[in-house]
Amino acid sequence: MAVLTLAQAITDALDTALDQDDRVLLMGEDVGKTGGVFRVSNGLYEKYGSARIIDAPVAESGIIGTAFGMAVAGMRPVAEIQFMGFSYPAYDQIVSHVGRIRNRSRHRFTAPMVIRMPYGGGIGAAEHHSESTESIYAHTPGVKVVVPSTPYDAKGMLLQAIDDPDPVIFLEPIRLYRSVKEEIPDGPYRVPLGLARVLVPGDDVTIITYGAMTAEGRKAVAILAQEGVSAELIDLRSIVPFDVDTVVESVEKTGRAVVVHEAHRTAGFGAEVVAQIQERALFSLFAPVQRVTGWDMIVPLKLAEHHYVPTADRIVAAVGKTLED
Amino acid sequence: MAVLTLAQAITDALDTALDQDDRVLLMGEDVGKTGGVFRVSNGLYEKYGSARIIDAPVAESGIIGTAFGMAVAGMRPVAEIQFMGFSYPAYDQIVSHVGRIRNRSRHRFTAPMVIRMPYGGGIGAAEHHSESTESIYAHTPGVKVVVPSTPYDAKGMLLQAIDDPDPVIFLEPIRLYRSVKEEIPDGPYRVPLGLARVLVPGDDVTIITYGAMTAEGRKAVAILAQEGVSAELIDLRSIVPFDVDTVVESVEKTGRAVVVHEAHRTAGFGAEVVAQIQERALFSLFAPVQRVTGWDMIVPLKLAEHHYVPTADRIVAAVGKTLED
Amino acid sequence: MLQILTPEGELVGDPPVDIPMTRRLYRAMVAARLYDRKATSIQKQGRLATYAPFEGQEAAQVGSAAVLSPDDWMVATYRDAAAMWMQGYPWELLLAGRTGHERGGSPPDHVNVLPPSITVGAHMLHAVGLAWAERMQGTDRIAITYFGDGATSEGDFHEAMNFAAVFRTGTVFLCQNNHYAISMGIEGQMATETIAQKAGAYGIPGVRVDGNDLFAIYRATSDAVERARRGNGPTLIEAVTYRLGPHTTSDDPTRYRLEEEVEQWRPRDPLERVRRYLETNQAWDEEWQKLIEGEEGAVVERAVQLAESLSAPDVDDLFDSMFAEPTSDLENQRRLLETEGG
Amino acid sequence: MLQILTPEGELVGDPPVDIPMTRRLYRAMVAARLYDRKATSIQKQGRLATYAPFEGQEAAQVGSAAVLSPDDWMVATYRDAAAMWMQGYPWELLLAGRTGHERGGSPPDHVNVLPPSITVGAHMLHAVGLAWAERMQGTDRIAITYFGDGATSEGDFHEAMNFAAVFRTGTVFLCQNNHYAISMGIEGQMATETIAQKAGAYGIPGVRVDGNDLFAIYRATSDAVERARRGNGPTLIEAVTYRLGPHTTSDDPTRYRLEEEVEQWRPRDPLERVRRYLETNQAWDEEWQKLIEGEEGAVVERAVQLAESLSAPDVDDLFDSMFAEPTSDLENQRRLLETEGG
Ligand SMILES: Cc1ncc(C[n+]2csc(CCOP(=O)(O)OP(=O)(O)O)c2C)c(N)n1
Ligand SMILES: Cc1ncc(C[n+]2csc(CCOP(=O)(O)OP(=O)(O)O)c2C)c(N)n1
Ligand SMILES: [Mg+2]
Ligand SMILES: [Mg+2]
Repeated sequence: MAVLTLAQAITDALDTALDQDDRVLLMGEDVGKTGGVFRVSNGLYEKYGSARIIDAPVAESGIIGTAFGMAVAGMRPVAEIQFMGFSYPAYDQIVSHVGRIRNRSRHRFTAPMVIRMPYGGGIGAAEHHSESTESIYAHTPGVKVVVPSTPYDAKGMLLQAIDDPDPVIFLEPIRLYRSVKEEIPDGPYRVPLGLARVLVPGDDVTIITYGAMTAEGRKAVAILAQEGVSAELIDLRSIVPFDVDTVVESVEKTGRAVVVHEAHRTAGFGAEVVAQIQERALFSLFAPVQRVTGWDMIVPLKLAEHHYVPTADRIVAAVGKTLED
Repeated sequence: MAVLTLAQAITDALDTALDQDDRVLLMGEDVGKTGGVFRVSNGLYEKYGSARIIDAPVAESGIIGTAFGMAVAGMRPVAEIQFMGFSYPAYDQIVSHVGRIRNRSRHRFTAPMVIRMPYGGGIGAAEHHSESTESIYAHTPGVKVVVPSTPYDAKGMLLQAIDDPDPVIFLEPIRLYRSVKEEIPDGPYRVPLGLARVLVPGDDVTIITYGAMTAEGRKAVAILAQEGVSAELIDLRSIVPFDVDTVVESVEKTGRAVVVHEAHRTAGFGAEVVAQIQERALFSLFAPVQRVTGWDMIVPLKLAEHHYVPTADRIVAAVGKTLED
Repeated sequence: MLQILTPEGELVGDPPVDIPMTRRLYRAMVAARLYDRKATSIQKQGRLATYAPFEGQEAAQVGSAAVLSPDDWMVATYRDAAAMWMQGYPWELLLAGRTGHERGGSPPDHVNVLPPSITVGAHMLHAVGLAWAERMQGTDRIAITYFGDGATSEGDFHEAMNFAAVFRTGTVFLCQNNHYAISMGIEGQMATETIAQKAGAYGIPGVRVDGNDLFAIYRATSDAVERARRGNGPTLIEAVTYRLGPHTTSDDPTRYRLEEEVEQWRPRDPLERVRRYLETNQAWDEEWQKLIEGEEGAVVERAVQLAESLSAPDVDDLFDSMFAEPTSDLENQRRLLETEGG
Repeated sequence: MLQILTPEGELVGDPPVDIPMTRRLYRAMVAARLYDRKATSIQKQGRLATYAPFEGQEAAQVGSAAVLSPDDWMVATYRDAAAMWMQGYPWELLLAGRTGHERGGSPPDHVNVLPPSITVGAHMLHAVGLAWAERMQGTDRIAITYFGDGATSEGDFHEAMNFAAVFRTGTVFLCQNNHYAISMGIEGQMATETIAQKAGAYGIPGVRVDGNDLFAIYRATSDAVERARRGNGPTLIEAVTYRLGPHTTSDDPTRYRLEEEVEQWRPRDPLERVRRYLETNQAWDEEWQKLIEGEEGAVVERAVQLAESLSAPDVDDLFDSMFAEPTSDLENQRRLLETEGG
């Protein structure tokens, strides 16, 4: 057991997978010699060499398209896209090929691959470096989309994703890379994909979120507790598949819900969560489900970003609204 | 006044705009000599020549990226993507540049351009030719996304879109290209973007849809009428901006709603419609809002497509569910 | 431009194969033409969705595919049925894709041919990854990818060529320059004289061959495959050919090209020159022609029957084909479809 | 490789500009270096977000931008502050982008320079469209685009070159080959000897110049701009140079390159050789150096003050900047933000 940050837990998972399975390889821009722009692949190039830790040309479609070919031919590639905002040149490969091959070949060919992408804002980064567009991938048939929020989950979910017989988009919350630490078992273990987790149990309202926003969720829960409101906090961990049962069970208990994400509001994944809650538990609701989200705008740069990325205060205010009714 | 199909109404709009405004041009694969794969630009090459009706190389990113540059430099390009399923290679240009330039330059540079895309299924087309992924564009800040369902709207909305100072994604329902006809005024007229329209008024339930699905919606309304159910049918016409007021007004009246689209279900635009209905009108609802959608799967080929694309019967069944409560 | 057999059937270089093999390849071209014409004709009867004929391109496809080992990878397009069939993809599955049946994308287990790519350009990268993975796994399998002149304009062509060059993958890029991308003539597609010269932008060999010359295409592909198999990296081959028919059965080529142009290409037919060559070598006569047409025609007929007898995929097939195990989302949707009675 | 002024400051060709002009360009390079060092140093104090230094690339940027007309278009990257400044983009706005202020993307009205592109590759297409539109509108404005060696791997580079070639747009492609794309050395980026040779894949001229030679870069760009302005189409220029600093202030170049390599490039400094040349021609002395450093340094200081004195964008600025008129969606969201007290 070692105390690891979320970034280190991912390094550990990669190391474990590379060590266990010859078919695993890592490919991406700057993942090799320099260990990745976030140092997530630190040390792996030295340990596994340039044939398995592949520094790729600056070409995202090339990275995903060739990784796809490798996966079809029996490898287990882990492709890194340097930032989610640079995944769009590869979008066609993901939608038109990665997510389709099993279906269009009726299981004859498959693409067991992982696409890792650091995502999200809150650190005052440059343009295009704060994207959180997971809902477009959630709307892409044939790929799973998961988002760990703890070091333990990060390692276990990444190992599970690498083992998954289908493509998995693995989103890494930049803001949590180094801000959370915990003890992590050595060696391999798996965290199943597709199951949400109740991070904090509560009775009065359900706060549903994932990724970096779990940190704001925790803060909100603490503030609410001081105000005498008992909030239940759910970390979805996976948006495809979406664990509607865990969410509905909670909302049936609390009768109130707030969904939080930093993605743009319109057609963000929060809308799906709300739609499914009301489909299953409309008559348990005492108040409209609230969404606390980023806005339909380009993520502002450093000086104004705080107007965009949801905060604990905004979550608390939204909870307040659900308590009015 | 002439009786035109939806496809012809678009031709007429293009002709009108090209004639009125020298800055307008049309660019895309096969739009010129052969008049487009759906013959939507029929005759324009002969009339306006190769400098304004531009047959482009097979490169969607190239088409959108150069059209973007043209728009910034003062032209009013209309870029055609041959099928929505081929828009993904241009996705990065749309998300990272077309939708961003006004914001990132604080109005100093703008991209007044239209991106036309035939979309949708129901005609047993080949793979990738039946896509309906409008929600990914709805989740893209800085672009409007509109979908006409009648020849009159098609012409008026396209002329409005070409005039719009911001980029507009203009979706053309393939299935309606030739199946609907109506009298259209000669010369220019405008239909404002962002306003939904009540196609059929009714009292018992609201059916909300857009594009090709309005045809199934109309059929469903007719079947329901025979069963003594008075359904109101709303054509959104625009998903960005989304005319929530018209929708909520109707749902407050009927207390029941069904949202219909052929897009995949998860994170489809229907989820946004449901989320906003419950945000504004939760206590008017007698039953959960139902979604009738395509599934989270690759659109099946001809022989099985009918299991995927929503039908009037599925809409009627969903209305039935809302009436149970 | 490499040419070995002239349109008149005369040798102007060393034939890469002997007479018996030439007869086999000729027979394959005859089969391909029969298939192509059959598919076109049943499409006209409404039995297929749009079909993309390849008449005129038989030599480019048959001659190149002929040099592959049975387990080499192939990644080709909607117009490459002959090449795919050469590599083991059955006619009936190629047809099933066009009747609108998903089974069409699923070749037999030993056939390493991906379903035909409908998107233009993207699939070339897959052939880079496939060849790369084979090297990683220590096999000597190579990957060949077929694409058109239009596809060279897509960014993915560039990325595929560059990755293949940088990582020296065993990939053969076989471009059938049939002079058109739907209505767009090659002169509007690019400003270069040739496609082969684009190889220079990647530091790999590029060769231009008479794509209607079975021998030239065989020779060039066999050199490229050899190079790839030895670990010496990729090659770009430009097979200069011509699509005699429409882009697809929905296309009207008179809108963008003159009949005279088509007529110029007819005498360069890829089958006829081999037939003449064989005849000169006493290896062809009318009787044999009838025999192979009969036999291959029967195979095609059977394929049509097989394709048309497949029963449509049912709902479970649809839901079960997205992932190894359907996700909870899909299971929920399947239940919904049942209750909606869709 | 075109060279006119050697690292020792000796002429080996015809200088494209006279001594007074050389002094002006030298002064511009001095200003650029002062800016670059200032930005780097205030970044270390936490006053800027990450910064991408261009030390070593001053000649490539100043020498090329110097040949443009004031209303020509420029589309460049995060590392091209010197080129953008030459074309009228004020230092303070270039800095404002790095303090995290959106005003940084908004140059004065008469300046036809797009905000610096952070995405690698995509912006080259914009320069094709810009030049094309100018021709449609009957002006003789051209567009120049700056990009790096890494950017040549993106599909959009290919599509931009091809469109420019096919439509003969007045676009100058100026590649600063600084040998690295973050940690990736050029030999891992491509398998070609040069970047200039890639022009051959598009049928356009490609030239390779010593990118640290102000005169060579001036000459090559002025030829290309001339050609573009006359309607004779695009040119690809490879300016061979070297990034002496890190990729950005967050980068640690010792992880991927040897200090010896950097040391080899220091004597090829683009400023020093011009200084020597001027000195030889009695057009440089210490006093003048101090004068221009003082004056240009003061301009940079003022720019820092200006950039830092901008007050942060407020909520209305954010909501009002997405469309000409905010949509109903945005108006609803603005109201929501107010009630949430965000
Ligand atoms: C990404 C993409 N864009 C556009 C299309 C539409 N389309 C189908 S075939 C074709 C032309 C391709 O021409 P070429 O590569 O020369 O192949 P050919 O059809 O001549 O064999 C186009 C544009 C497509 N299928 N995919
Ligand atoms: C589409 C895209 N992919 C990846 C990145 C991350 N990134 C930023 S700079 C860079 C390297 C670019 O190298 P080069 O083109 O040589 O320019 P240089 O930085 O050397 O000036 C990369 C990969 C990006 N900004 N955009
Ligand atoms: Mg072609
Ligand atoms: Mg570089």
